[in-house]
Amino acid sequence: MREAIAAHVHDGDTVAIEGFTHLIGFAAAHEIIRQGRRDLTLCRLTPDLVFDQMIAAGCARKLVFSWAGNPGVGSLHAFRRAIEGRGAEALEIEEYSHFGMVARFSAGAARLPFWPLRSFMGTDLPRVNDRIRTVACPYTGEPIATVPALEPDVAILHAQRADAEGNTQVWGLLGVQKEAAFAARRVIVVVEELVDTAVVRADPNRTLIPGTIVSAVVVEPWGAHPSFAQGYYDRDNDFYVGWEEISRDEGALRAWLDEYVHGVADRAAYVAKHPGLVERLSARPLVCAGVSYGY
Amino acid sequence: MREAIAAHVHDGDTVAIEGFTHLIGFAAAHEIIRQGRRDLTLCRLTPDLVFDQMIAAGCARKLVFSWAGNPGVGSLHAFRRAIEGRGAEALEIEEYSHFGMVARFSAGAARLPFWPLRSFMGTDLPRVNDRIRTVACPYTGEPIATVPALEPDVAILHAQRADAEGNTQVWGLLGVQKEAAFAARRVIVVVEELVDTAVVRADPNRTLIPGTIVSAVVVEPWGAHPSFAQGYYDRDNDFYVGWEEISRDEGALRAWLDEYVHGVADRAAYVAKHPGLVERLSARPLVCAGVSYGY
Amino acid sequence: MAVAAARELRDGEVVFVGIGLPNLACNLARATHAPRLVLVYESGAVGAVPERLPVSIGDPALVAGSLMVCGMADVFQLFLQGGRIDVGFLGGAQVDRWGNINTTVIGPYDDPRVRLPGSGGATEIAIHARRTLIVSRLSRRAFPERVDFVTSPGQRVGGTDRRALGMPGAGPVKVITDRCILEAGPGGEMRLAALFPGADVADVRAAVGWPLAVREPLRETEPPTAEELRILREVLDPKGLHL
Amino acid sequence: MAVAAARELRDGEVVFVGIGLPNLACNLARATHAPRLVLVYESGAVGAVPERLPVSIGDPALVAGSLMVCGMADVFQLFLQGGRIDVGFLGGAQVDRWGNINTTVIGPYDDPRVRLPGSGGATEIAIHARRTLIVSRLSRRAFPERVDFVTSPGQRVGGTDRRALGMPGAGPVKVITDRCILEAGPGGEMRLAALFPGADVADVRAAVGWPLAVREPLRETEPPTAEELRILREVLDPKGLHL
Repeated sequence: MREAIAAHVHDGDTVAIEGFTHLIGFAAAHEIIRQGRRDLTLCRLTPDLVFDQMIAAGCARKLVFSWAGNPGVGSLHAFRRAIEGRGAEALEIEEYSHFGMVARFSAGAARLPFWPLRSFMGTDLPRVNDRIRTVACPYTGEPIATVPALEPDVAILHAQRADAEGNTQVWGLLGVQKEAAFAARRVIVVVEELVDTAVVRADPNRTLIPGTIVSAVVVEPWGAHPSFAQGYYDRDNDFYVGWEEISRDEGALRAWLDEYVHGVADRAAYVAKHPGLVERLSARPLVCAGVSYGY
Repeated sequence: MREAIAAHVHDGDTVAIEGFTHLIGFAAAHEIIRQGRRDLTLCRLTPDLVFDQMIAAGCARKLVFSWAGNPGVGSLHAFRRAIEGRGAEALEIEEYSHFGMVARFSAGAARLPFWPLRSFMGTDLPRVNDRIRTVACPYTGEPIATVPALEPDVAILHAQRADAEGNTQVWGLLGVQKEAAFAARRVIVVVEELVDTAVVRADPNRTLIPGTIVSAVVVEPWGAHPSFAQGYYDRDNDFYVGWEEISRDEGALRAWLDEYVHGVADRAAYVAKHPGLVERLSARPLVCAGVSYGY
Repeated sequence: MAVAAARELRDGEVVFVGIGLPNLACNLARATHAPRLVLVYESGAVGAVPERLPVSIGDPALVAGSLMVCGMADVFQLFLQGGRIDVGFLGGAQVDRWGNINTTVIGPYDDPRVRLPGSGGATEIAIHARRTLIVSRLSRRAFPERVDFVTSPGQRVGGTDRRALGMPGAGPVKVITDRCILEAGPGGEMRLAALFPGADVADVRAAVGWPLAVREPLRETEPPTAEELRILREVLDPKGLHL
Repeated sequence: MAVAAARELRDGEVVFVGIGLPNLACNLARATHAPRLVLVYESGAVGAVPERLPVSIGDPALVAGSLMVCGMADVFQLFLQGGRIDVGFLGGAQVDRWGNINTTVIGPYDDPRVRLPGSGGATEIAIHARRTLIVSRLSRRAFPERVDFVTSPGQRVGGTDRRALGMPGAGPVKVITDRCILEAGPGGEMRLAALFPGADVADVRAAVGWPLAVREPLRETEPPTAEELRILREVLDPKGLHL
């Protein structure tokens, strides 16, 4: 992980760490914090705790997003402090709806300069974000909303498994992982498990990201905690709930970063600092039947 | 099948029968021929033998397509006779590239009036098809090609398996089956196997088409012959090769339709008329491992 | 509120579900009069039958045993924009006279008094679902005459009807609160349609930032049945997270 | 031709493959100097390692054991338009002076003498692949000064350079025939770059519909090695379908 982040994430980069509630790349984010990256433009539909931590750590210059809350719990307080101008250094924001962000990644992945969608009419979003525009349909003449392509310098995606070439398989919630990967100039895939290429080839319909577009593969079990990895471990809801109190207080948040991010060398050490984590969250097996690719 | 076609396919309808080389809905096409539907606008990327047969049977008024050949063999002669004006009743055509057709289905599925793509510049296709147009990108100003949405009255899709509600699972080549299904007003799913909903729920990432958009489910083993169904049976290459000679001659083609389409009551009878078919083409099992959905 | 919301759902409908109370309402409806309700979550789980009350819209329990899991591009392009969603649930910090919702900021956007999470999927749910139901506790602060920021458009925005603005869905037909149900009148204005047992018109009027019209006849809602309460308290939300 | 085409491929490249000779060339390259070649088929199979010579681009043998199978929207939007394809193979009934290809009609479009299959994926391969290789047997009929219909644009169309028309890929860099190899010159015109053993300039000129320029020095290609021929004849195409 250390090498992958050092090689592919630079100060000032536009960085997408995707994974919608599922497979959020916390391990990679923590390594970025440890390496002291600055002036990043952070892109995610849901900044979630992962970007709240990076904002608190001072990595972010700008945030591109569509829903900035603590899912099922409440606020992202580091984010709010930065926006509500209470002491924290100001944070530039560029805001869309979820569909708007999905469309931005879709355009980037398809190397189109824009993506059309029926949205935003009647809302105040175009008023505060002039990158939301419209085109006239060449057939009906009606105005259709557009968003510009998002092409991150680097996309970091967590997944269940990949082979050494980066052929990556994901199941359960897929979010916009595929679109973010194809939209980015460089792709870091972080996996729970490294598997032989034969495992990938045995079920090619499960492959979400081809190795041909992957820059680095990092094996990092529990790398998505406190989010979840279907088939590997459950969401750590206690952690999300607990974040409310930690993040409310700048000092407590700094102390948390010192202990759990700066204070550990890597993910293994982070897991070791959470006694009972593995026992508490490890998934019980629920294996589906395979299908036949025979002919 | 008889009831599904009678209920959902009417004279004058726009009909998409999709499945790219894989899972082509021949059984449904033959039932449409038997029921004598007329003036259909037939939509497929690759008309293939399935539309060559429907054209020869007089079902088609218009063809919307992107590659009209006998894959790996040569020409579609009923199609060519209709276009080259050799005796056959004339056929109206609307022609795109594969990407253009994929984009038309994508727009229809997303209920957008158009879809943007970087294509057609420098080609003669826009000259002969005025539905291929351009829009100016609202960010860069550059012209981007567009195609209009395709929203068939009915889409007919062959698949490996579905439950009684029409929750449909497909693996192997996916073509544009999902886009065609969501683009259509009515959807007929024809499957090799009807399975319990529990089978679908055990591996939800395999579901390509949700039952909520399906109008009818038909169980028709071998319904895609002479194309193939991954995990069930192989492509009948001898049939594709043999079609060259049958289709070259109008009389031979009519005789073939009389014997193998009009001359049989249903798919079971069709299969029975091909001795050794099952032995020759049945797939050897090649089952992949399952994945865990546990948490 | 959960009971009133559940009763708005018809069997067989496809519902776009958020977490919390809407989730509770949908599962109550499934357990009572609408067993064939299909729940679609913006995370991509379709036809989920969660074993436990999901804490987030992205909960592994929503995935295991669902009918389909698809990417979010499909959720928004094929299901929502594609017109495949019958009912959408919405909530928010502010709901105004025309059913416009604000989940973005209190105060000016560039210098907000309170920064809220933002749209998420709400903007497109409000625009594309065939009809939407707004669920929100009644209070003067939550029901201003005009929202500070329109995140999710209602029946009229800036004096223009939603159809004239090109929105496919019918928009918010009802607002379900903890004391009453408002519904969109002919002109799109939210008016009082039904009172919960024990609530009265004056209190409701006092909690709303516009001169609230009252539909005649004004209904009184049926109180929750013992069965509805049992399912809510014993099965769906034993911890009382949302009740 | 298969040998000459195979030699144009570099190890590790991502190749968009058609059926027939290109497929043969790619598998020959994989068996010799380019084991890490990644084959992408328009049917959606990525990284296929077919056990048998596929008869169609949609052959179950291309799916089983491939690295990834995706829908065609991904093939065209993410791989081709996304700029993820290094080399594309093209062929056609007519190839002209500028590498424009016709696979649509011979004669007028509305009343064709011969109706050909049409574009398929060729138009976008020609526009988006980083470079393309055209494979076609040499004959006066197949190499006119100007194609009857531009299905797949080459280096110049109607006098305008492909870059000026907004095409991302470099277009056809070489045309591999059964007697020689043409390559795109500085102005984009196809000129003679190499002769196969035994072929001569006069014959080639006679088979081409424009005054064919000759690159100096004119190369002579290395004849196929015994190993290349063995792999083609014994392993890849024992039935001689494409040789």
